[in-house]
Amino acid sequence: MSLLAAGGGEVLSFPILTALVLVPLIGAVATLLTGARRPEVTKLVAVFSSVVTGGMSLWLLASFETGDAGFQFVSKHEWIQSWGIGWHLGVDGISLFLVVLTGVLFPLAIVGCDPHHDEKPYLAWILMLEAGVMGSFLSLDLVLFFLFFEIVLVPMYFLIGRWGYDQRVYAATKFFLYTMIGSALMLVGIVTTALLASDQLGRVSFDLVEIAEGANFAASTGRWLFFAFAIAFAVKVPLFPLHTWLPDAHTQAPTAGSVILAGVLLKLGTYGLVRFGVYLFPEAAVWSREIFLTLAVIGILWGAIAATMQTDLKRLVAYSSVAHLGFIVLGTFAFTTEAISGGVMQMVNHGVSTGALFLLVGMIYERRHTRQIAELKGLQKVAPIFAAAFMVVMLSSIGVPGLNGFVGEFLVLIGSFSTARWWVVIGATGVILAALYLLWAYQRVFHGEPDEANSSFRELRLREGMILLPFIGLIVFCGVYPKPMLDRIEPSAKALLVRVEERAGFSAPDVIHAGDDGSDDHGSGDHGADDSHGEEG
Amino acid sequence: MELVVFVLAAAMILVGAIGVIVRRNPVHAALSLVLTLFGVAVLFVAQEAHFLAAVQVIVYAGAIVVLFLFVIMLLGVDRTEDITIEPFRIQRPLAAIVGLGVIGLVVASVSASRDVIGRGSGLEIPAVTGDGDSNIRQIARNLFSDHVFAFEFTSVLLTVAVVGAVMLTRKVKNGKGVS
Amino acid sequence: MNNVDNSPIDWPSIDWLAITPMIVLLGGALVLLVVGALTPRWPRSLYALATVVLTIPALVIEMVLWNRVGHEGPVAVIGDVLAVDRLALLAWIGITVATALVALSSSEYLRREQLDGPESYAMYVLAAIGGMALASANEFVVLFLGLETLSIALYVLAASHRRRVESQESGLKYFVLGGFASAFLLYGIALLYGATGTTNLSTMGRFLEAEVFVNGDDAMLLAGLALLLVGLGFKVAAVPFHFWTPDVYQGAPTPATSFMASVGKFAAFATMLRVLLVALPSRADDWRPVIWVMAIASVVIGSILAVVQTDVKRMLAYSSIGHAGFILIGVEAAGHAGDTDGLPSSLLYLTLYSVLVVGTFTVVSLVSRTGDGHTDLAAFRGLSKERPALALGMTVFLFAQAGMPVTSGFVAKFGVIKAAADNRSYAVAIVAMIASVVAAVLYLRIMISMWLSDAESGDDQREKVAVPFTSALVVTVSVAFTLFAGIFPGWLIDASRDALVLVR
Amino acid sequence: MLDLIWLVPALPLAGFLVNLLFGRLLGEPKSGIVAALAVAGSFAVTAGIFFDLLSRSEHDRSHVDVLFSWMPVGSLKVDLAFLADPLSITMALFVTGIGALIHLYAIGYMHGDPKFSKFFLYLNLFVFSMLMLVLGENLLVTFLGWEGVGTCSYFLISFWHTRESAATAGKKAFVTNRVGDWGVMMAMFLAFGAAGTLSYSGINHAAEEGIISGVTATAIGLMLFIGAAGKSAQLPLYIWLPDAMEGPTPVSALIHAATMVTAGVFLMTRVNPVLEVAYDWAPTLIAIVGVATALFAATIAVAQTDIKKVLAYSTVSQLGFMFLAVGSGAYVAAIFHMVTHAFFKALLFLGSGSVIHGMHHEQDMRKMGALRALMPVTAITFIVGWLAIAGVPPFAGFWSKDEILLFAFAKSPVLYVAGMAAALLTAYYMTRQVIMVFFGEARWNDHSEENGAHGDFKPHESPIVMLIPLVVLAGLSMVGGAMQLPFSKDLHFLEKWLHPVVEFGEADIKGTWAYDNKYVLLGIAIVVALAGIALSVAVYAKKKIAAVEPVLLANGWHYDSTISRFMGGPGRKAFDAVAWADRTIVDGAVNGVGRVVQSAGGTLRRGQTGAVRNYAAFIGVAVVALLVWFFLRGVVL
Amino acid sequence: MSALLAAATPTTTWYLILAAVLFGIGAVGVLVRRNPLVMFMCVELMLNAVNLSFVALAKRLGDIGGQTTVFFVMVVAAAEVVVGLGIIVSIMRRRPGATADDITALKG
Repeated sequence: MSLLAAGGGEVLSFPILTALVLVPLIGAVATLLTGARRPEVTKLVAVFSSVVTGGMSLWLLASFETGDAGFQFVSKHEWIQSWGIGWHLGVDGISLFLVVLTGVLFPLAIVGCDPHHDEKPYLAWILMLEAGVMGSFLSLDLVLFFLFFEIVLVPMYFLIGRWGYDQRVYAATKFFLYTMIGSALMLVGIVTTALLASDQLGRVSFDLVEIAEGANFAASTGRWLFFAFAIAFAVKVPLFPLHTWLPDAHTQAPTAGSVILAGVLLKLGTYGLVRFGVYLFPEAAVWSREIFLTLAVIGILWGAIAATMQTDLKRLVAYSSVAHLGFIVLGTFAFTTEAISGGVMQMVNHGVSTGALFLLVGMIYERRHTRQIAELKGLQKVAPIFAAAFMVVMLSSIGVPGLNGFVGEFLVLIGSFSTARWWVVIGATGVILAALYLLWAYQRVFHGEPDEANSSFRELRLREGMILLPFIGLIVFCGVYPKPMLDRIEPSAKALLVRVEERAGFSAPDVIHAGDDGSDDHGSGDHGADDSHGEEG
Repeated sequence: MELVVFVLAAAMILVGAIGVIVRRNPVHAALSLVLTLFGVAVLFVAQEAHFLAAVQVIVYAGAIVVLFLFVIMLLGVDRTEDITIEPFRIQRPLAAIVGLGVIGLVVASVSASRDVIGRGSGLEIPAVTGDGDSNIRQIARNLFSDHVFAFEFTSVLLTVAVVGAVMLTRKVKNGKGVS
Repeated sequence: MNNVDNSPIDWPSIDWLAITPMIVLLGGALVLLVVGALTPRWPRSLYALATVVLTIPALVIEMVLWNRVGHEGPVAVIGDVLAVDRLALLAWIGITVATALVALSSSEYLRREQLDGPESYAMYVLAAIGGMALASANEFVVLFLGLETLSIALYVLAASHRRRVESQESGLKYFVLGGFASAFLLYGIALLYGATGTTNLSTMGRFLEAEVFVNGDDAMLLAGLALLLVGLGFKVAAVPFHFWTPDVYQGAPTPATSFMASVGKFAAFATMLRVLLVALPSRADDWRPVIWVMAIASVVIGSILAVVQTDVKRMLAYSSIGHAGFILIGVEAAGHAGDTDGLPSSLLYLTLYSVLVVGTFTVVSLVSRTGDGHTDLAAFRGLSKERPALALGMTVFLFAQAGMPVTSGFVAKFGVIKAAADNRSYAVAIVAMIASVVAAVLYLRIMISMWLSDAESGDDQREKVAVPFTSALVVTVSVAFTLFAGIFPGWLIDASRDALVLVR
Repeated sequence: MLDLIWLVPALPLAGFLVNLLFGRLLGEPKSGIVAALAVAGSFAVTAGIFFDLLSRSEHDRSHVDVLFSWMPVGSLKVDLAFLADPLSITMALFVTGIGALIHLYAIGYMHGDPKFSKFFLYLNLFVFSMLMLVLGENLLVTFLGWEGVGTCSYFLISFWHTRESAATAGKKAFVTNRVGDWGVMMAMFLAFGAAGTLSYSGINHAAEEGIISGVTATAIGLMLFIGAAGKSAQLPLYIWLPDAMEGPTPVSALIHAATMVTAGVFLMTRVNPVLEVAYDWAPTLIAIVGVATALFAATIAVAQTDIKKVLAYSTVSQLGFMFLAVGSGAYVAAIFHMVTHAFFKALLFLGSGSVIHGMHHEQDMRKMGALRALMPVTAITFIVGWLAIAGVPPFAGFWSKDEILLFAFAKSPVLYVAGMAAALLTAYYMTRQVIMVFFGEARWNDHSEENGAHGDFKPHESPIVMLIPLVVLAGLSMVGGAMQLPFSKDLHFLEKWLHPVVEFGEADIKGTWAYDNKYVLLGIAIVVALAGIALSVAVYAKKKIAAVEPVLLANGWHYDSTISRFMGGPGRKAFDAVAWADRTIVDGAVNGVGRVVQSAGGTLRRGQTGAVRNYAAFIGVAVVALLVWFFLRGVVL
Repeated sequence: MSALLAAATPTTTWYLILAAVLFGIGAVGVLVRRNPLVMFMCVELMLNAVNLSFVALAKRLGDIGGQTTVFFVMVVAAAEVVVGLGIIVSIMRRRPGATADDITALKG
């Protein structure tokens, strides 16, 4: 199956996925090589390479074959042959939109945020970050993934540490070490996985697809391996109680850093859980689902409550991320097509809306040089358009229907309800809290009569508006018409689920279909599962 | 006879060794060392290592200890050391553990294995005769057959020693020290 | 029976090609000494250049030998005392390259510190010869001689900055403890000799393979093994024999430190592997747990102690203990029956680490400025502003030491972890990885100093960091290798895997 | 005509977009006119659809218009689709109709406001959302509108956002509504789990077929009721509605009286088959909550002094009546009362708005009085509204309230008595309001200074744009009862019209004592209404009896303040505790690990004394340890 | 008596035990003495103990290799002494009378 996909990919003469990784990397080098005399050239080079990457990702989106659950545009080459490590890239419905999000978010972050000093290395780091994130989302080789997953830390470390705010070094170090400790375990997990799989594969291979197709781990082994992976991802997500690096990192990071961190970096964790946790170890994932569901729900509530009490606007948004990511984990471990698709969708939605939120908070900081909620007041009166933009993004974050945040959240919840009822019952109260903390913050910042310091708050400028426009466009579009996205996500999510059902014997309670289509119901029967397995890449 | 020799030599060795570690004056320690070295030489003879016995006396007692004494005198560090005082409280207990431990365990190991010593000898060299030449010859043969590389390699070692001595003791040029 | 007196001495056949690298180096060292003594002073970098030139033929011949081993298989030469196999040759190549790099990097150091020219270079070369003998010794006598040659040279190098008391202190400490440990090692050899009747590694290995010990007969053998491990553990700076390392690394002149960390470690580990795998594989069940404990203790204690330091050289010393622990994990893995990952992974680690560490210490030596005293974290403050390229190079080294992907450090760690996992030593692997995260703190601290710290008053009055060509070359080469080997490690992995076939 | 149903929400949406893009450009009053025209157009289309449906046979009065597939994932197939049936069109009619009138009114009311166009932007968005709510073919589209109206309500309550109280009230409304939304979401999940679909037809069909079990149906019903309680301001979630009066009065009229707050009743009616399948105690509970709310809010209204607060509590009370109807299975009566209530409550709010407008934004009734002469049109229309709500025949409120009480009696006399008590109080406090505002002596002169009016303060009648809606609504309030008269089966127009929607859930009360004696009940109702009015006149006009306005009631039984105190006290403390735990325990553990490593390093480094002899000793000890190990391996093991 | 003496002929084990004791004393010496020169002498004691073991074992094994090894050990000892004394001389020149305990600038 993967071979078929690979064959399909080879028809394309242009290795688009490899280019997606390499173009930003080349851009980073090119940025560094530009002369110091012409800062605008430096910026131009950076913007150009990120825009090219973004364009390629959109082209990828356009030529993605809807309905195909397998990996597309596969690029597979030998790399470190002696260890069975290969350069294996591919994209499916689960990773597609994250790739596109990455491609779109970076140019916006580059154009939309100003580092204030040392622009050249700043841009180079951001582009390197883009290459790393792209690589992480595209890798289909465990080591290759690890490589990108880990290397992402370096640019982020420097972005926070050099261009961040007063506590930046502490935050950057915490971020780096915390994530690294997770990945340390994952590396052991990766190696062990490949070695144990080699007994069944006949050779050591770190190829994700090969291992997933060819190896079946004993239950106890699989669980250990799963946890080795899951802890790394849980830190990255971040799942309660491993989340405390996030507020610090977010708060101290420069605006672009926060945008990217929230927008795509956190998704590495949730994406990893889906792609490497559930896909490789379905049995273990099912076995441990209650732990993850519980932690996810605790995270939803905990993050929301903690967010309510924050005095720093950026910290508040950071905690809201903890809550939102909880929904994604909830969906992932509910193991229904709706929930997983919703989770994937929510990854993108959260990236868009929280990214935009950080952008806006960054703009507030640019103007007022404070993020303290207490020092802001009445901004809506002096900057109504700014407030309106903030409002739209905030409503998306709250999960108001018609905006993108709702679609993912709703699909997660409704999908999870059949398999994780009580978690959903409790987790759904998070939507109440989301309204509480965001509206309260909005009230304190935007409502009221502006005091002297805030009355000179500058209205949204054209350039800023142009940056925000795509975000708001996406927020509205994905909320009103999410079908194109769902159509592409669903087959892959379903294939993953079939795999879970087949390997772990897990099946969601059958939904009773009153009248309308019951044909989609693949049930728990082995035959149906086998058939649909054929679509899987 | 052998017993007497052994006991006497052992006594020399141990007395000398203990002398080295308890004599407060380094000169005395060095002289105690000579005693030990001679005792070892005697035992070498008892074990029919005549050549080594000679080398032991010449190199160790004759050269090394002299060098020691020379340095002591050169540096004028022949002050006595108050070994009744130990600045580190745990040092002596640790030393006792180390000394007794090493001695006890090695002795125990050696005793436990006493019957199998020699079992591994693949070579049936005839018992060393009383002929003094023979030992030297055997060593020479051994030296220039099996150990010819090692023998030649000692040149490197000695070069290192020489160059090292030169590097270490040459006068400091350009005066000022930096610390 | 007539005495054997008159029969001609049974000279062993001499495989001249096999010892040509040593001869070339020795000859070169002597020429350097003589020329240095007899001719007027050369421009100083010429000595370094000469040393590098000297290593080239040695390197070429080592390559030729590498090929020969590929065709003809590994052999023990000159009366079976010198093993010519790929383990030895890889070590030789590593040692030779590291020597060339250290020589290059010390050029600037010696000029700045106004220390002598030719002797130091000769000393590096002689020590390298000792290291080479050590790495390929198939005979305990040669092993001991090689070890002592290397060690004595290192004592001298450590103490060679005559105007720094720290240097002398480190020399003295190294010397006293080194002598102490050598005595244990030698005693171990003696006991092994007693238990097996031979000092030849291959013979010993064969003997032990065939021999069956009953109820405590092997006590002497094991006592010898214990004492041997003390000596080897000391040399590789593994916990609990590591105490000298931080003091010596910190006090010694920085190029000497980098020499110790690269050549010293490489040779010592090569010999450790050889002794354990050629002479004592049949006792693997006995020594493996010890190596296991040493490995874990080294990674943990090395990392933990590293993070509380403020002196960069000292940090790196502790981190080198941690790295030794990682290599020991490979050694431990190699002790499992039928293992094919342990030895290659250790060797790979050593190869990558020795280049890495030379690069790191070269930067440190540049930053330490005149007097070699500025090695605390503060000395690195603002390096990114003053010398961005140098800071970038150091960053690469530090990330590599932390094991970040795309650098050789990741490949090294990956290999070792893989070896451990292959033998189901998951606990070791996990502990080691977590310790490496702890160790990352120290690399981060250095990076914080370089990149993220604000300048403090007085910083602008400091001496500027000079980057002469030779040092820049070393850093560039090391960075290039670190990155290249990090991205395309295949050839090195294959090479280290070839080393599996040892002379037995 | 039915195919044009998409136009109904599309027109307000277009109005919204026009105002969004060009609102400031259009300025006052053009943007208001655009908005009003959009809604009026929508009303026209709705009316067309109404007549179209009316012309069809009873079981053909349902039309689904699918715009596009909204969220198709797995077995979840949700379309963005509209359902045109008697219920939705009834709702749409008065939403657009009253909406258009209120838009018109607002053009006058919002005159001079700097954010004039923005107000209409929100208002249009609200109408759009409300139409999505009522026209939704499935629960999710309804939920889209449901949340949309909540959001718009938030915008509009905090329209004057520089006022802290307005901002707080808006937030409070949103969050409280969200509590209810949780229930709606749960109901959706349950329904999807049980019926595999979210479409009303699917769910209702499943309920009718018995696919949804009793327990599930109960759960769905109660969860929806939680949502309805939130949106329709029932106990215990009513607290936001009185505060919502911070918004401009047209908003109060449109959202917080006529349309949005009735969404809960609408939703319950929509899924009446589910409630029918549910355990019996579920509707009973709804009825009890409804009547309790009606009574509870009525008692509070008795002691309010703010002209809009009275109306707000009265709204809560009237909504309670509607839920009483729902709980009693009187869906037609619920809708009937909803419609009549929309007429007279919108009228009352607009009237009060007119008073406030005329009083220069004074809302305290104690500072009014004798306004009937100065504001004749307002006074007359207000009085019509008063009579309607007080239950005086033949005004609209009388008929609808009576129908509810009839069904309540059929269910349980207790409910009837409680409802009657609430009706009595309604008549009482509404009379009180009318007297305080329009009769008695003028008290506004005493307070002219503090009203910020300069110099000569004189209440004035409102402009014509504001009066037209008043007159229209007054007319409707008078004759609205005609759509469902109790006298003959033939006069049950509404019932017949709604029959296909409610036929499964509607209670059958034929044969009960109440049904047989409905004229007796009618009489009682008239007596009670008149008694309430008479009592109030005696107290406030004739001053024969001292007014009883206990502080307890004025403060709303301290319910709201207790909740506020709880949220600000223990609630906030609990939240703080979590934030504290996050900082010190969760994050503290992380930093603690760092500190442990540091201190371990600090301890260990003390071993590195620098004294070479120590080092040798440590190495020696290690040697001994090694020897022991190997000795044990050799000899013992 | 002579029979008794003959029975008590020192065996290789005696030598090995003696060597072990000597080695132990040397080790203890390194630990307890503060004068670097004396410490160094103690190392020499340890080396002599090893030499003694080698010679005794060589005799027992009938292998001359043990004796040859001792020869090399002596060479090493000589070289070590040269360098060691060199280091001590250079350090003592700077800091006359310093003991091993005084030289603790590097620590921690």
